[in-house]
Amino acid sequence: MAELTYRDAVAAGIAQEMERDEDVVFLGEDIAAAGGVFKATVGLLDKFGPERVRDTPIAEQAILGAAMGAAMTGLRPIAEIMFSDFFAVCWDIVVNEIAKTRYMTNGQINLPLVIRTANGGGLRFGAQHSQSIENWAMMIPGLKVVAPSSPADVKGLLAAAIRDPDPVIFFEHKALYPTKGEVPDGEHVEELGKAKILRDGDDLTIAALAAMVPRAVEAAERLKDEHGIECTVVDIRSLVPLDTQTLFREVSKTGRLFTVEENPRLCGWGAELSSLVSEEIFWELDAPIVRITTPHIPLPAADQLEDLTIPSVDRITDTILKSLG
Amino acid sequence: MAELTYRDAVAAGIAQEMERDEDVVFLGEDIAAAGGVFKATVGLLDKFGPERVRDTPIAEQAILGAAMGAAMTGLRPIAEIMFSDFFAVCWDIVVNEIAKTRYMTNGQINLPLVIRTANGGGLRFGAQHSQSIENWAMMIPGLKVVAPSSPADVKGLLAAAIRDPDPVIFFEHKALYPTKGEVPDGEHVEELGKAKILRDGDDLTIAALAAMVPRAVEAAERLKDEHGIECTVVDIRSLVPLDTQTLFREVSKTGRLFTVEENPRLCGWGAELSSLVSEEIFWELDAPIVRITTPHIPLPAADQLEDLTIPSVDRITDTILKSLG
Amino acid sequence: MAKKTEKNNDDIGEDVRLALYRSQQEVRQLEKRAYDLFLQNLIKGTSHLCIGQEAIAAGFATAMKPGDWSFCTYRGHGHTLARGASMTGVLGELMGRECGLLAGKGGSMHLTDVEKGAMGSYAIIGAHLPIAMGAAWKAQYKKTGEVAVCFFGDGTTNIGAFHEALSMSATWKLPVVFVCENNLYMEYTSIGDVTPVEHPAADRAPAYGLPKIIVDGNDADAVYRAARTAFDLARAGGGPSLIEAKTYRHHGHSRADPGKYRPDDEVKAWMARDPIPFYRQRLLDFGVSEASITAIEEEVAAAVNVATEEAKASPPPSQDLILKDVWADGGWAWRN
Amino acid sequence: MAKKTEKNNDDIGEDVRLALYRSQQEVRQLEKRAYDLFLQNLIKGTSHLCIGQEAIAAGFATAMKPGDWSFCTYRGHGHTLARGASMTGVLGELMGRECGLLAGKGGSMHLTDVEKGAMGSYAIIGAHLPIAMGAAWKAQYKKTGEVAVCFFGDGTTNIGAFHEALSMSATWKLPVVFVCENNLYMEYTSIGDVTPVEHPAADRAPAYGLPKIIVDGNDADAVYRAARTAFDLARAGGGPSLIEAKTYRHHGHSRADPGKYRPDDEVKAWMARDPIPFYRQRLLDFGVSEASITAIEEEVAAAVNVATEEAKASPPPSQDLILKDVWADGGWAWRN
Ligand SMILES: Cc1ncc(C[n+]2csc(CCOP(=O)(O)OP(=O)(O)O)c2C)c(N)n1
Ligand SMILES: Cc1ncc(C[n+]2csc(CCOP(=O)(O)OP(=O)(O)O)c2C)c(N)n1
Ligand SMILES: [Mg+2]
Ligand SMILES: [Mg+2]
Repeated sequence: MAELTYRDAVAAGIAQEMERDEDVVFLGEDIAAAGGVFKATVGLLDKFGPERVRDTPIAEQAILGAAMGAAMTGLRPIAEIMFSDFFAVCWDIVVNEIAKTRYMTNGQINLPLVIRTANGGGLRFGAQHSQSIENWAMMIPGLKVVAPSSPADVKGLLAAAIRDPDPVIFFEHKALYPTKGEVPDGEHVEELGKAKILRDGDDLTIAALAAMVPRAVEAAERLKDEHGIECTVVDIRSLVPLDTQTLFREVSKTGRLFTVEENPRLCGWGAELSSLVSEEIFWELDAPIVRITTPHIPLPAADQLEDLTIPSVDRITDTILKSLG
Repeated sequence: MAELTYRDAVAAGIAQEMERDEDVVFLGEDIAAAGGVFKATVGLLDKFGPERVRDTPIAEQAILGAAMGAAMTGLRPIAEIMFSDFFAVCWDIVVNEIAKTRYMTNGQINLPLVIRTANGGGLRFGAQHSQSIENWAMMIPGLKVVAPSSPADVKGLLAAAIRDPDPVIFFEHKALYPTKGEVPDGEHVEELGKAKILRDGDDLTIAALAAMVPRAVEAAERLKDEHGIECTVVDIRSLVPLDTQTLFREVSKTGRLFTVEENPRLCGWGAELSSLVSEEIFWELDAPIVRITTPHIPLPAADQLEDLTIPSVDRITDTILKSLG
Repeated sequence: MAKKTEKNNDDIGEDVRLALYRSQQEVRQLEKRAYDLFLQNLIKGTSHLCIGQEAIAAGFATAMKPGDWSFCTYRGHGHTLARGASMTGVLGELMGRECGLLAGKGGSMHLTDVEKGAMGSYAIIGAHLPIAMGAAWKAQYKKTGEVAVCFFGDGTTNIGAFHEALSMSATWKLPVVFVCENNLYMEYTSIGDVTPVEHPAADRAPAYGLPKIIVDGNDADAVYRAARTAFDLARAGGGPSLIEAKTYRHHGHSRADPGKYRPDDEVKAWMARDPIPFYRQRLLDFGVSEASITAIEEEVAAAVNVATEEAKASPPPSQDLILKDVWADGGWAWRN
Repeated sequence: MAKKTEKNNDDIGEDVRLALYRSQQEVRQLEKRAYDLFLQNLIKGTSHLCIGQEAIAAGFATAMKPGDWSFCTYRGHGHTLARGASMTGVLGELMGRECGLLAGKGGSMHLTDVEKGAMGSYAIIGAHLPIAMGAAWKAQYKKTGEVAVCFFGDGTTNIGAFHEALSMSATWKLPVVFVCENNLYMEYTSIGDVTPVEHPAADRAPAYGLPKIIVDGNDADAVYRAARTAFDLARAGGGPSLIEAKTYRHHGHSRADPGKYRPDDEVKAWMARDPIPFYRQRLLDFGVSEASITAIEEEVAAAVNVATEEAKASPPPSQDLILKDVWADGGWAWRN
């Protein structure tokens, strides 16, 4: 095991797969010579050369169109959309083309591609560079949606995404880039669609994703230490495919579900989880399902304001305590 | 009262407001000389002239950018996006610019504008011209979201949207354009954010929107006639603002909620309604909340396949019966 | 078959000319049949015929090699057919039958036949330009010599994706040929009313460092020559071309449109320039016998009849297709 | 104040020249202060300085009338300031204080001061070009004579929104002036490496029926003259202009970037063409006294110091702002 940053785990995952398969190519803005604006792809140009690691103009539709066209003719491209907010300028290629083409063509076209992007808030970048948009992707049939919370998962899930025969939207959380963690040595590949139980407790279940995972864990520790409340924490990791088995098992065990999401409230993935639970395991519930989200507002920029907006350890803890009454 | 088609109610609503206020202008593809590809805007060019009713190139970012720039400098533009699927090519202007600018500028900028669009399936147009995307809009803070089910609501809610000081996404359902209904004579303006109870029954509550409303009503009639089951049917009409008071009241009354939505399953607005109910009026529920949705797939084109995919009267009825056991 | 005259033994040659004529006939006759079928309400949804624009489909497809890729729009029946897709598959798809190219899942606007290199029909304006570019990127990276061809209309030149694809393709010198079929109209709006330059594609070419190329889109020979030149350039590593082919659609934009917004004399002038009688006359001028021409026409007519019957006889798609092929494993599961 | 020499009494004139110099000084000194403040960690988030590009902001703003509108990017401190926004408001926003132009809700990338005609700073590449066009549409419809000016970088010329806005503005002959500040780089990538033409904006102008216009973006007089010409054309109903101003940023793209990807001699050559000493020398050449120049510089320095103190003294924004101004009623309610 080596300790890696979340940032370095990105380059490690890509390198592992590019070494293995020469059909894996990588394109995006400032990703090659500069190593990415978040420095998550440093070294790849040197290792794999400019034919496989290509800087593009600022033209996100061209970037994703290129990835799609290359995927359907035999490559396995990785495209970077620098900030997830910029999905809005190439949303058509994602939702109308990449997501639907296999289905519309009755399976004639394969689209093994990955779109990586820096998602989420916390860096005081303001409303157009801080959004959590994993719910945008989840709502579109035909997309797989992954959002790791640790360096090991970054590497292992990114490798899995690259090997997956379907399009995967891979959300890296920009506030997690500097965080560190143990990553298995040698080839490391995880399985898509498996949630991970990070803590086991009988009183309630918290489901979280990406940067909300460490906050949920910290809140759980605080609840235990200060109030003797035992929480199960589930890192959802993959929204599509969704590990409903694990979710249902863990909610059934505790009878209570809290979701912690960075999405603004309306139609966030927490709503989907909530609706699944109250449709399929309603009778296992002992209490209302509570969603902890960013309020339904754009994100403010100033540090104090942003900190109040995105779910914090304090807010998670307080909401749970209030709900337990 | 005159009988109008849903289609003609669009032109009537726009004309009413353009007559009243010369700052109301209207732009889009083929909307002027041709009267719109759905013939919903026939006669407006003749009545108001080419300076107020303008045909544009195929350039949706330009169309919505123009609407936004005009709104922030004093006009009240109406823009048409021909099919709601095309929101994907101008999504940035909608979500990153129009939705966020008032907030980001601390209230300096007003954006009184309406984006009308033909939403939904049923015309065998295939996966790129049939989507229901009202959930795309609902999930974005800063957008109001309206979807009428009757000609009277088309006229009254469109007028209200045009007068509203905030950006409104106005979803017309393309399968409803030929339907007819009574529309009040003279000036007709509804209020945004009020759901409408179309049937009153004590056994269960169905919440529906747009083309799902007449289907829900028909299913309710069938359930009564054939099974003696009394349903309340709520036409949600406006997703943002959302009339949770009416929703909660009607669900509390019956203890059971069924949502009928044309969105593909994941993160549809039904999930949001479900999560609201199971968070805020959990103890009023007598049974699981059941969502009836399009399955989480792109829409197929062939008539028999499309009919199986979008929730039908049969499917609504059967799902409810099965759930009642 | 005519004896090859000297005149018909030029840079194109008689075999290719007969192929060009056959291809145009196939497209024309199939589209006419589609028109009849939707009048009979056997075709649901929408349909965008390319009647009047056949010379472009024929000219390019005839110049392409197996392995080359076509990307087209909702107005793509002709391009798909010209690459060799089966008539039954095309009509079956329009009619929503099991025998359709996509088993009814795509419909008229999304014809695709990957085996023949028909890489899809795209119904969002502009989207397929960057996608075609991506295929060309694969050819460049793998050094396979394949070329991607992307067909689109005049109205498409004003949307953002056009610009992004042209710009990046030119920068990367990708083997992709962009073909603007300028039929003078978007849906119901004249392109001249909404575009600041006369030639919506050609006048933009210099913005990407490319030469202005305009061809007579109603003359299959002219189209074929332009295609050949562009393909040679692409295969030699010379990068993309942007070709504007002037043409006209005889029908309205789609089945819903009678096309009344077009001035009578404009329609008349273009009908007089119908590419098919024009090319028929060229064959005659070049010494091809009336009999061999008629034989082609009759063979095509027979094939269209067979396809029509096959498509009519085909059942609707089986219901379980609905939940198939969202994913490469053949399924649609979004959960375990 | 210098006695007006004949030389300084040309089409620009001394008063305007002094205004141009003052404006450049204000931008330069404020940006330098912003740099100091983020080194002190008093500015969080990101910041994109326009040091080196001040002549463009000054030249355009000075040529604009009250009522005209500026639209700029995240690199917009200079343009906002040049239209008359308060220094305290700008620094306060960068520092996330209550006195900020947006009370901290927007941040460095979104400076806006509607009262002064600074209609917003947009951080998604390309988005504000169609928006500026929309303002121009209002001016055309209401016949008010206002002009919209839209500033953006070289990298922005390759994105779709650029094309859509230019094309529709030219077709509708809207009073909007598009100004490409070509500083040779996107973030860390040279524009030449990703663009198929030499002049990323000017070489595209003919694609919209517009003339190629290139100006020296480091000479405020040249910028001012180009602005005046474009505004006159716009107000006369002659439609949009696209102006490419050649310039260079002295710092990296943003606070995170030391700018190491740029060749030393390129940096050196451009530093030697710093617009501010260059313009100072022009003032001297034109007979303005050293003393009056120094007076301007000192006045600006004093104003920047005052603004810094005011911004530092300002409290963080009040927490209830978070839930304000999603809607025109001042609130954020999405439900009853
Ligand atoms: C992004 C987008 N906007 C609008 C449309 C609706 N639409 C379909 S075809 C068409 C006209 C296209 O004109 P052109 O590119 O000239 O092609 P033609 O139909 O003449 O072949 C329009 C506006 C669309 N499909 N996609
Ligand atoms: C759609 C989009 N893509 C990418 C970015 C990230 N980005 C921010 S600034 C920038 C470079 C812009 O270069 P240029 O237009 O030359 O402006 P400059 O920064 O040089 O002023 C990029 C790629 C963005 N903000 N929006
Ligand atoms: Mg056309
Ligand atoms: Mg630049």
